[in-house]
Amino acid sequence: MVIDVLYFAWLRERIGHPRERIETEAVTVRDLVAQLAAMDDWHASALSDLKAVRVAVDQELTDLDAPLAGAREIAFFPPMTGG
Amino acid sequence: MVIDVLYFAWLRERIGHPRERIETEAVTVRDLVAQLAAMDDWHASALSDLKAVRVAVDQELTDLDAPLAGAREIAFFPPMTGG
Amino acid sequence: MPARLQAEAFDLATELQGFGSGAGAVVTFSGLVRGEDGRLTGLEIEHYPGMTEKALESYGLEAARRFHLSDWMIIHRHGRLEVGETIMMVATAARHRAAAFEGAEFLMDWLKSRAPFWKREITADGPGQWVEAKDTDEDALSRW
Amino acid sequence: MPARLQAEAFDLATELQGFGSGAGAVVTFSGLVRGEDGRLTGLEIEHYPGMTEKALESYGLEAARRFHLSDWMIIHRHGRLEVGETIMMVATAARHRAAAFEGAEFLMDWLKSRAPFWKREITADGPGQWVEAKDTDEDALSRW
Repeated sequence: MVIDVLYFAWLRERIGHPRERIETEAVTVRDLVAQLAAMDDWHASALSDLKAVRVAVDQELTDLDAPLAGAREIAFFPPMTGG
Repeated sequence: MVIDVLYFAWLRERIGHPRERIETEAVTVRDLVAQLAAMDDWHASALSDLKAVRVAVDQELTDLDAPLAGAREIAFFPPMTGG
Repeated sequence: MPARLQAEAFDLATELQGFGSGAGAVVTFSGLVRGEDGRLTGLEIEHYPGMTEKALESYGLEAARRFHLSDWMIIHRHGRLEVGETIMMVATAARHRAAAFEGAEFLMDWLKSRAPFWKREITADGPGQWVEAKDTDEDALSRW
Repeated sequence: MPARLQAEAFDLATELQGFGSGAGAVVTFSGLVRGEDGRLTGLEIEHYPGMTEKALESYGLEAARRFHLSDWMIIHRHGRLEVGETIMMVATAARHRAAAFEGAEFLMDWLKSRAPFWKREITADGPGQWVEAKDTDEDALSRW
Protein backbone atom coordinates (compact mmCIF):
# COMPACT_ATOMS: atom_id res chain seq x y z
CA MET A 1 0.00 0.00 0.00
CA VAL A 2 1.00 3.64 -0.37
CA ILE A 3 0.92 6.00 2.63
CA ASP A 4 1.94 9.57 3.34
CA VAL A 5 4.51 9.87 6.13
CA LEU A 6 4.81 13.26 7.87
CA TYR A 7 7.51 14.59 10.20
CA PHE A 8 7.43 17.54 12.58
CA ALA A 9 9.85 19.66 14.62
CA TRP A 10 13.34 18.15 15.01
CA LEU A 11 12.31 14.89 13.32
CA ARG A 12 11.47 16.91 10.22
CA GLU A 13 14.81 18.70 10.42
CA ARG A 14 16.88 15.54 10.83
CA ILE A 15 15.13 13.75 8.00
CA GLY A 16 15.34 16.84 5.82
CA HIS A 17 11.78 17.05 4.53
CA PRO A 18 8.30 17.37 6.04
CA ARG A 19 6.56 14.57 4.16
CA GLU A 20 7.15 11.68 1.81
CA ARG A 21 5.06 9.03 0.08
CA ILE A 22 6.08 5.49 1.00
CA GLU A 23 5.21 2.12 -0.56
CA THR A 24 5.01 -0.35 2.30
CA GLU A 25 3.83 -3.80 3.39
CA ALA A 26 4.19 -2.87 7.09
CA VAL A 27 1.52 -4.34 9.36
CA THR A 28 2.16 -2.08 12.38
CA VAL A 29 3.70 1.33 12.96
CA ARG A 30 6.75 -0.45 14.37
CA ASP A 31 7.24 -2.32 11.09
CA LEU A 32 7.06 0.97 9.21
CA VAL A 33 9.65 2.54 11.54
CA ALA A 34 12.02 -0.33 10.79
CA GLN A 35 11.54 0.14 7.05
CA LEU A 36 12.09 3.93 7.28
CA ALA A 37 15.16 3.62 9.54
CA ALA A 38 16.75 1.30 6.95
CA MET A 39 16.36 3.86 4.15
CA ASP A 40 19.31 6.12 5.04
CA ASP A 41 21.33 7.63 7.88
CA TRP A 42 19.00 10.60 8.28
CA HIS A 43 15.96 8.43 8.87
CA ALA A 44 17.99 6.10 11.07
CA SER A 45 19.17 9.01 13.22
CA ALA A 46 15.74 10.62 13.54
CA LEU A 47 14.11 7.33 14.52
CA SER A 48 16.91 5.92 16.67
CA ASP A 49 15.41 6.77 20.07
CA LEU A 50 11.79 5.67 19.96
CA LYS A 51 11.13 6.87 23.51
CA ALA A 52 11.45 10.40 22.11
CA VAL A 53 9.09 9.75 19.19
CA ARG A 54 5.30 10.09 19.17
CA VAL A 55 3.08 8.81 16.38
CA ALA A 56 -0.31 9.62 14.92
CA VAL A 57 -2.20 7.41 12.47
CA ASP A 58 -4.69 9.36 10.39
CA GLN A 59 -4.34 12.27 12.81
CA GLU A 60 -5.10 10.26 15.93
CA LEU A 61 -2.41 9.74 18.56
CA THR A 62 -1.50 6.08 18.92
CA ASP A 63 1.48 3.83 19.67
CA LEU A 64 4.05 1.75 17.85
CA ASP A 65 1.94 -1.37 17.94
CA ALA A 66 -1.01 0.22 16.15
CA PRO A 67 -2.02 -1.57 12.93
CA LEU A 68 -1.60 0.27 9.64
CA ALA A 69 -4.40 -1.43 7.71
CA GLY A 70 -6.40 1.19 5.87
CA ALA A 71 -4.25 4.10 7.11
CA ARG A 72 -3.46 6.94 4.71
CA GLU A 73 -1.33 9.31 6.79
CA ILE A 74 1.26 8.47 9.47
CA ALA A 75 3.01 11.25 11.38
CA PHE A 76 6.12 11.07 13.57
CA PHE A 77 7.10 13.87 15.95
CA PRO A 78 8.70 14.65 19.32
CA PRO A 79 6.69 14.95 22.55
CA MET A 80 4.35 17.91 22.19
CA THR A 81 4.97 21.27 23.84
CA GLY A 82 1.85 23.35 23.24
CA GLY A 83 -0.09 25.59 25.58
CA MET B 1 -14.49 49.01 79.49
CA VAL B 2 -16.50 50.40 76.60
CA ILE B 3 -16.54 48.63 73.24
CA ASP B 4 -18.31 49.02 69.93
CA VAL B 5 -20.34 45.98 68.95
CA LEU B 6 -21.22 45.59 65.24
CA TYR B 7 -23.75 43.29 63.58
CA PHE B 8 -24.03 42.29 59.94
CA ALA B 9 -26.54 40.60 57.62
CA TRP B 10 -29.38 38.77 59.40
CA LEU B 11 -27.83 39.35 62.83
CA ARG B 12 -28.10 43.07 62.17
CA GLU B 13 -31.71 42.68 61.09
CA ARG B 14 -32.77 40.60 64.10
CA ILE B 15 -31.11 42.92 66.57
CA GLY B 16 -32.51 45.95 64.77
CA HIS B 17 -29.42 48.14 64.50
CA PRO B 18 -25.95 47.83 62.96
CA ARG B 19 -23.87 48.93 65.93
CA GLU B 20 -24.08 49.79 69.62
CA ARG B 21 -21.70 50.91 72.32
CA ILE B 22 -21.56 48.51 75.28
CA GLU B 23 -20.13 48.90 78.78
CA THR B 24 -18.78 45.50 79.75
CA GLU B 25 -16.54 43.60 82.15
CA ALA B 26 -16.49 40.53 79.85
CA VAL B 27 -13.17 38.67 79.74
CA THR B 28 -13.85 36.65 76.59
CA VAL B 29 -16.11 36.97 73.55
CA ARG B 30 -18.29 34.25 75.08
CA ASP B 31 -18.83 36.36 78.22
CA LEU B 32 -19.86 39.29 76.04
CA VAL B 33 -22.32 37.12 74.11
CA ALA B 34 -23.94 36.10 77.41
CA GLN B 35 -24.26 39.74 78.45
CA LEU B 36 -25.74 40.77 75.08
CA ALA B 37 -28.17 37.83 74.96
CA ALA B 38 -29.50 38.86 78.38
CA MET B 39 -30.31 42.40 77.18
CA ASP B 40 -33.57 41.66 75.34
CA ASP B 41 -35.39 39.14 73.16
CA TRP B 42 -33.92 40.51 69.93
CA HIS B 43 -30.34 39.99 71.09
CA ALA B 44 -31.28 36.62 72.60
CA SER B 45 -32.79 35.48 69.32
CA ALA B 46 -29.92 36.69 67.14
CA LEU B 47 -27.32 35.03 69.38
CA SER B 48 -29.22 31.85 70.22
CA ASP B 49 -27.45 29.53 67.77
CA LEU B 50 -23.76 30.20 68.17
CA LYS B 51 -22.84 27.65 65.50
CA ALA B 52 -24.33 30.11 63.01
CA VAL B 53 -22.41 33.09 64.38
CA ARG B 54 -18.91 34.23 63.42
CA VAL B 55 -16.94 36.83 65.35
CA ALA B 56 -14.19 39.34 64.65
CA VAL B 57 -12.24 41.22 67.31
CA ASP B 58 -10.74 44.45 66.01
CA GLN B 59 -11.42 43.27 62.46
CA GLU B 60 -9.62 39.94 62.80
CA LEU B 61 -11.61 36.68 62.65
CA THR B 62 -11.41 34.78 65.90
CA ASP B 63 -13.52 32.49 68.09
CA LEU B 64 -15.73 32.69 71.16
CA ASP B 65 -12.89 32.01 73.57
CA ALA B 66 -10.83 34.96 72.37
CA PRO B 67 -9.94 37.46 75.15
CA LEU B 68 -11.40 40.95 74.96
CA ALA B 69 -8.61 42.78 76.79
CA GLY B 70 -7.73 45.94 74.87
CA ALA B 71 -10.33 45.30 72.15
CA ARG B 72 -12.25 48.27 70.75
CA GLU B 73 -14.54 46.73 68.12
CA ILE B 74 -16.31 43.35 68.22
CA ALA B 75 -18.38 42.21 65.24
CA PHE B 76 -20.92 39.36 65.05
CA PHE B 77 -22.16 38.02 61.73
CA PRO B 78 -23.31 34.87 59.91
CA PRO B 79 -20.92 32.64 57.93
CA MET B 80 -19.57 34.66 55.03
CA THR B 81 -20.77 34.26 51.46
CA GLY B 82 -18.47 36.36 49.30
CA GLY B 83 -16.85 35.60 45.96
CA MET C 1 -3.60 48.62 45.05
CA PRO C 2 -3.97 45.05 43.86
CA ALA C 3 -6.94 44.51 46.25
CA ARG C 4 -9.93 46.76 45.63
CA LEU C 5 -13.46 47.05 46.98
CA GLN C 6 -16.01 49.10 45.07
CA ALA C 7 -19.70 49.56 44.35
CA GLU C 8 -19.14 50.42 40.67
CA ALA C 9 -18.94 47.91 37.84
CA PHE C 10 -15.49 47.20 36.38
CA ASP C 11 -14.20 45.98 33.06
CA LEU C 12 -12.06 42.84 33.03
CA ALA C 13 -10.11 43.91 29.95
CA THR C 14 -9.28 47.34 31.34
CA GLU C 15 -8.18 45.87 34.64
CA LEU C 16 -5.94 43.30 32.95
CA GLN C 17 -4.00 45.82 30.88
CA GLY C 18 -0.34 45.34 31.72
CA PHE C 19 -1.19 42.67 34.28
CA GLY C 20 1.34 39.87 34.68
CA SER C 21 3.91 41.40 32.37
CA GLY C 22 6.87 39.01 32.13
CA ALA C 23 4.91 36.01 33.44
CA GLY C 24 4.28 32.82 31.46
CA ALA C 25 0.82 32.09 32.84
CA VAL C 26 -2.14 34.28 33.78
CA VAL C 27 -5.35 32.91 35.34
CA THR C 28 -8.51 34.92 35.94
CA PHE C 29 -11.65 34.00 37.81
CA SER C 30 -14.87 36.01 37.51
CA GLY C 31 -17.96 35.47 39.61
CA LEU C 32 -21.29 36.48 38.02
CA VAL C 33 -24.80 36.96 39.40
CA ARG C 34 -26.96 33.99 38.34
CA GLY C 35 -30.65 34.44 37.70
CA GLU C 36 -31.58 31.00 39.06
CA ASP C 37 -34.02 30.39 36.22
CA GLY C 38 -35.68 33.77 36.55
CA ARG C 39 -36.27 33.52 40.29
CA LEU C 40 -33.85 36.40 41.03
CA THR C 41 -33.45 39.88 39.63
CA GLY C 42 -30.16 40.47 41.41
CA LEU C 43 -28.14 40.35 44.61
CA GLU C 44 -27.41 42.80 47.40
CA ILE C 45 -23.91 42.41 48.84
CA GLU C 46 -23.25 43.67 52.36
CA HIS C 47 -19.72 43.91 53.72
CA TYR C 48 -17.75 45.04 56.78
CA PRO C 49 -16.03 48.31 55.86
CA GLY C 50 -12.46 48.38 57.10
CA MET C 51 -12.16 44.66 57.74
CA THR C 52 -12.98 43.75 54.14
CA GLU C 53 -10.12 45.74 52.65
CA LYS C 54 -7.68 44.28 55.16
CA ALA C 55 -8.88 40.72 54.51
CA LEU C 56 -8.60 41.04 50.72
CA GLU C 57 -5.11 42.42 50.92
CA SER C 58 -3.90 39.87 53.45
CA TYR C 59 -5.22 36.90 51.42
CA GLY C 60 -3.65 38.36 48.28
CA LEU C 61 -0.26 38.76 49.93
CA GLU C 62 -0.50 35.26 51.38
CA ALA C 63 -1.31 33.79 47.94
CA ALA C 64 1.59 35.68 46.36
CA ARG C 65 3.96 34.35 49.00
CA ARG C 66 2.78 30.74 48.92
CA PHE C 67 2.61 30.36 45.14
CA HIS C 68 5.40 32.75 44.12
CA LEU C 69 2.99 34.87 42.09
CA SER C 70 4.65 37.61 40.07
CA ASP C 71 1.39 39.58 40.11
CA TRP C 72 -2.08 39.32 41.64
CA MET C 73 -5.29 41.33 41.72
CA ILE C 74 -8.61 41.14 43.56
CA ILE C 75 -11.62 43.31 42.81
CA HIS C 76 -14.85 42.73 44.76
CA ARG C 77 -18.03 44.74 44.46
CA HIS C 78 -20.63 45.51 47.12
CA GLY C 79 -24.16 46.91 47.03
CA ARG C 80 -26.87 46.11 44.50
CA LEU C 81 -26.01 43.99 41.44
CA GLU C 82 -28.24 42.84 38.59
CA VAL C 83 -28.35 39.32 37.15
CA GLY C 84 -25.43 38.80 34.75
CA GLU C 85 -23.22 41.42 36.37
CA THR C 86 -19.70 40.55 37.51
CA ILE C 87 -19.51 40.37 41.31
CA MET C 88 -15.78 40.01 41.65
CA MET C 89 -12.61 38.85 39.97
CA VAL C 90 -9.21 37.55 40.93
CA ALA C 91 -6.21 37.37 38.62
CA THR C 92 -2.89 35.64 39.23
CA ALA C 93 0.34 35.62 37.23
CA ALA C 94 3.22 33.19 37.62
CA ARG C 95 6.04 31.60 35.69
CA HIS C 96 4.13 28.35 35.15
CA ARG C 97 0.49 27.37 35.00
CA ALA C 98 0.25 25.23 38.15
CA ALA C 99 1.13 28.16 40.43
CA ALA C 100 -1.21 30.56 38.63
CA PHE C 101 -4.12 28.10 38.91
CA GLU C 102 -3.39 27.22 42.54
CA GLY C 103 -3.02 30.87 43.53
CA ALA C 104 -6.40 31.73 41.98
CA GLU C 105 -8.15 28.76 43.60
CA PHE C 106 -6.59 29.51 46.98
CA LEU C 107 -7.79 33.11 46.75
CA MET C 108 -11.29 32.06 45.76
CA ASP C 109 -11.58 29.51 48.58
CA TRP C 110 -10.50 32.14 51.11
CA LEU C 111 -12.67 34.90 49.71
CA LYS C 112 -15.76 32.68 49.67
CA SER C 113 -15.60 31.75 53.36
CA ARG C 114 -13.32 34.22 55.10
CA ALA C 115 -13.82 37.66 53.56
CA PRO C 116 -16.64 39.56 55.31
CA PHE C 117 -19.26 39.66 52.56
CA TRP C 118 -22.89 38.54 52.81
CA LYS C 119 -25.15 38.07 49.81
CA ARG C 120 -28.89 38.56 49.85
CA GLU C 121 -31.21 37.54 47.04
CA ILE C 122 -33.31 40.19 45.31
CA THR C 123 -36.53 39.07 43.63
CA ALA C 124 -39.25 40.97 41.78
CA ASP C 125 -40.88 41.44 45.23
CA GLY C 126 -37.79 43.11 46.69
CA PRO C 127 -35.10 41.90 49.11
CA GLY C 128 -35.44 38.19 49.88
CA GLN C 129 -33.39 35.55 51.68
CA TRP C 130 -29.78 35.79 52.75
CA VAL C 131 -27.66 33.32 50.80
CA GLU C 132 -26.60 30.47 53.08
CA ALA C 133 -22.96 29.47 53.34
CA LYS C 134 -22.25 26.05 51.86
CA ASP C 135 -20.44 23.31 53.74
CA THR C 136 -18.53 22.58 50.54
CA ASP C 137 -17.07 26.09 50.64
CA GLU C 138 -15.92 25.58 54.22
CA ASP C 139 -14.50 22.18 53.30
CA ALA C 140 -12.62 23.68 50.35
CA LEU C 141 -10.39 25.58 52.76
CA SER C 142 -9.04 22.42 54.32
CA ARG C 143 -6.96 21.58 51.26
CA TRP C 144 -4.61 24.56 51.69
CA MET D 1 -16.23 27.67 16.64
CA PRO D 2 -15.13 27.51 20.27
CA ALA D 3 -11.76 25.97 19.22
CA ARG D 4 -9.64 28.13 16.97
CA LEU D 5 -6.13 27.98 15.55
CA GLN D 6 -4.61 31.12 14.06
CA ALA D 7 -1.35 32.92 13.33
CA GLU D 8 -2.77 36.35 14.22
CA ALA D 9 -2.78 37.92 17.67
CA PHE D 10 -6.12 38.02 19.49
CA ASP D 11 -7.59 40.19 22.20
CA LEU D 12 -8.79 38.50 25.39
CA ALA D 13 -11.47 41.11 26.05
CA THR D 14 -12.92 40.91 22.55
CA GLU D 15 -12.98 37.13 22.68
CA LEU D 16 -14.72 37.10 26.06
CA GLN D 17 -17.60 39.35 25.00
CA GLY D 18 -20.79 37.44 25.71
CA PHE D 19 -18.82 34.42 26.89
CA GLY D 20 -20.43 32.36 29.66
CA SER D 21 -23.66 34.29 29.72
CA GLY D 22 -25.88 32.85 32.46
CA ALA D 23 -23.00 31.10 34.24
CA GLY D 24 -21.90 31.88 37.80
CA ALA D 25 -18.17 31.29 37.27
CA VAL D 26 -15.79 32.05 34.41
CA VAL D 27 -12.12 31.00 34.43
CA THR D 28 -9.55 32.04 31.84
CA PHE D 29 -5.98 30.89 31.33
CA SER D 30 -3.53 32.75 29.10
CA GLY D 31 -0.08 31.50 28.16
CA LEU D 32 2.51 34.18 27.36
CA VAL D 33 5.96 34.07 25.75
CA ARG D 34 8.61 34.49 28.48
CA GLY D 35 11.87 36.22 27.70
CA GLU D 36 13.89 33.99 30.05
CA ASP D 37 15.87 36.95 31.38
CA GLY D 38 16.60 38.36 27.95
CA ARG D 39 17.89 35.09 26.48
CA LEU D 40 14.97 34.83 24.03
CA THR D 41 13.42 37.26 21.58
CA GLY D 42 10.46 35.01 20.86
CA LEU D 43 9.13 31.58 19.98
CA GLU D 44 8.27 29.80 16.75
CA ILE D 45 5.33 27.44 17.10
CA GLU D 46 4.98 24.58 14.62
CA HIS D 47 1.81 22.51 14.46
CA TYR D 48 0.18 19.69 12.53
CA PRO D 49 -2.48 21.24 10.28
CA GLY D 50 -5.63 19.18 10.30
CA MET D 51 -4.85 17.18 13.40
CA THR D 52 -4.45 20.28 15.59
CA GLU D 53 -7.96 21.57 14.92
CA LYS D 54 -9.45 18.13 15.58
CA ALA D 55 -7.47 17.74 18.83
CA LEU D 56 -8.49 21.16 20.18
CA GLU D 57 -12.13 20.54 19.46
CA SER D 58 -12.16 17.04 20.88
CA TYR D 59 -10.47 18.10 24.16
CA GLY D 60 -12.90 21.02 24.44
CA LEU D 61 -15.93 18.79 23.97
CA GLU D 62 -14.53 16.28 26.46
CA ALA D 63 -13.98 19.03 29.06
CA ALA D 64 -17.52 20.36 28.53
CA ARG D 65 -18.95 16.88 29.02
CA ARG D 66 -16.88 15.94 32.08
CA PHE D 67 -17.27 19.21 33.96
CA HIS D 68 -20.72 20.28 32.75
CA LEU D 69 -19.36 23.48 31.29
CA SER D 70 -22.01 25.85 29.98
CA ASP D 71 -19.44 27.41 27.63
CA TRP D 72 -15.81 26.88 26.62
CA MET D 73 -13.28 28.40 24.24
CA ILE D 74 -9.76 27.56 23.07
CA ILE D 75 -7.61 29.83 20.93
CA HIS D 76 -4.06 28.75 20.07
CA ARG D 77 -1.63 30.61 17.85
CA HIS D 78 1.10 29.22 15.61
CA GLY D 79 4.06 30.75 13.79
CA ARG D 80 6.37 33.44 15.11
CA LEU D 81 5.60 35.16 18.43
CA GLU D 82 7.50 37.86 20.27
CA VAL D 83 8.29 37.89 24.00
CA GLY D 84 5.23 39.06 25.96
CA GLU D 85 2.73 38.00 23.31
CA THR D 86 -0.16 35.71 24.22
CA ILE D 87 0.38 32.21 22.82
CA MET D 88 -3.01 30.77 23.66
CA MET D 89 -5.99 30.99 25.92
CA VAL D 90 -8.71 28.76 27.28
CA ALA D 91 -11.90 29.95 28.92
CA THR D 92 -14.49 27.89 30.78
CA ALA D 93 -17.89 28.81 32.19
CA ALA D 94 -19.91 26.81 34.70
CA ARG D 95 -22.49 27.18 37.42
CA HIS D 96 -19.92 26.98 40.21
CA ARG D 97 -16.22 27.72 40.52
CA ALA D 98 -14.89 24.19 41.05
CA ALA D 99 -16.11 23.00 37.64
CA ALA D 100 -14.84 26.11 35.85
CA PHE D 101 -11.37 25.72 37.43
CA GLU D 102 -11.21 21.97 36.81
CA GLY D 103 -12.35 22.35 33.21
CA ALA D 104 -9.65 24.93 32.50
CA GLU D 105 -6.92 22.87 34.17
CA PHE D 106 -8.00 19.72 32.35
CA LEU D 107 -7.86 21.56 29.04
CA MET D 108 -4.43 23.00 29.77
CA ASP D 109 -3.00 19.63 30.82
CA TRP D 110 -4.27 18.05 27.60
CA LEU D 111 -3.19 20.89 25.34
CA LYS D 112 0.32 20.93 26.81
CA SER D 113 1.06 17.28 26.14
CA ARG D 114 -1.45 16.02 23.61
CA ALA D 115 -2.15 18.78 21.10
CA PRO D 116 0.34 18.67 18.19
CA PHE D 117 2.31 21.86 18.80
CA TRP D 118 6.07 22.21 19.07
CA LYS D 119 7.83 25.31 20.36
CA ARG D 120 11.24 26.46 19.26
CA GLU D 121 13.22 29.21 20.94
CA ILE D 122 14.21 32.28 18.95
CA THR D 123 17.26 34.23 20.11
CA ALA D 124 19.02 37.28 18.72
CA ASP D 125 21.04 34.82 16.56
CA GLY D 126 17.90 33.32 15.00
CA PRO D 127 16.10 30.00 15.53
CA GLY D 128 17.54 28.05 18.46
CA GLN D 129 16.62 24.93 20.41
CA TRP D 130 13.33 23.09 20.37
CA VAL D 131 11.64 23.36 23.76
CA GLU D 132 11.78 19.99 25.53
CA ALA D 133 8.63 18.41 26.91
CA LYS D 134 8.59 18.27 30.70
CA ASP D 135 7.94 15.08 32.66
CA THR D 136 5.76 17.16 34.97
CA ASP D 137 3.46 17.99 32.04
CA GLU D 138 3.13 14.31 31.19
CA ASP D 139 2.52 13.49 34.86
CA ALA D 140 -0.18 16.17 35.09
CA LEU D 141 -2.36 14.12 32.76
CA SER D 142 -2.53 11.20 35.13
CA ARG D 143 -4.80 13.05 37.55
CA TRP D 144 -7.76 13.14 35.13
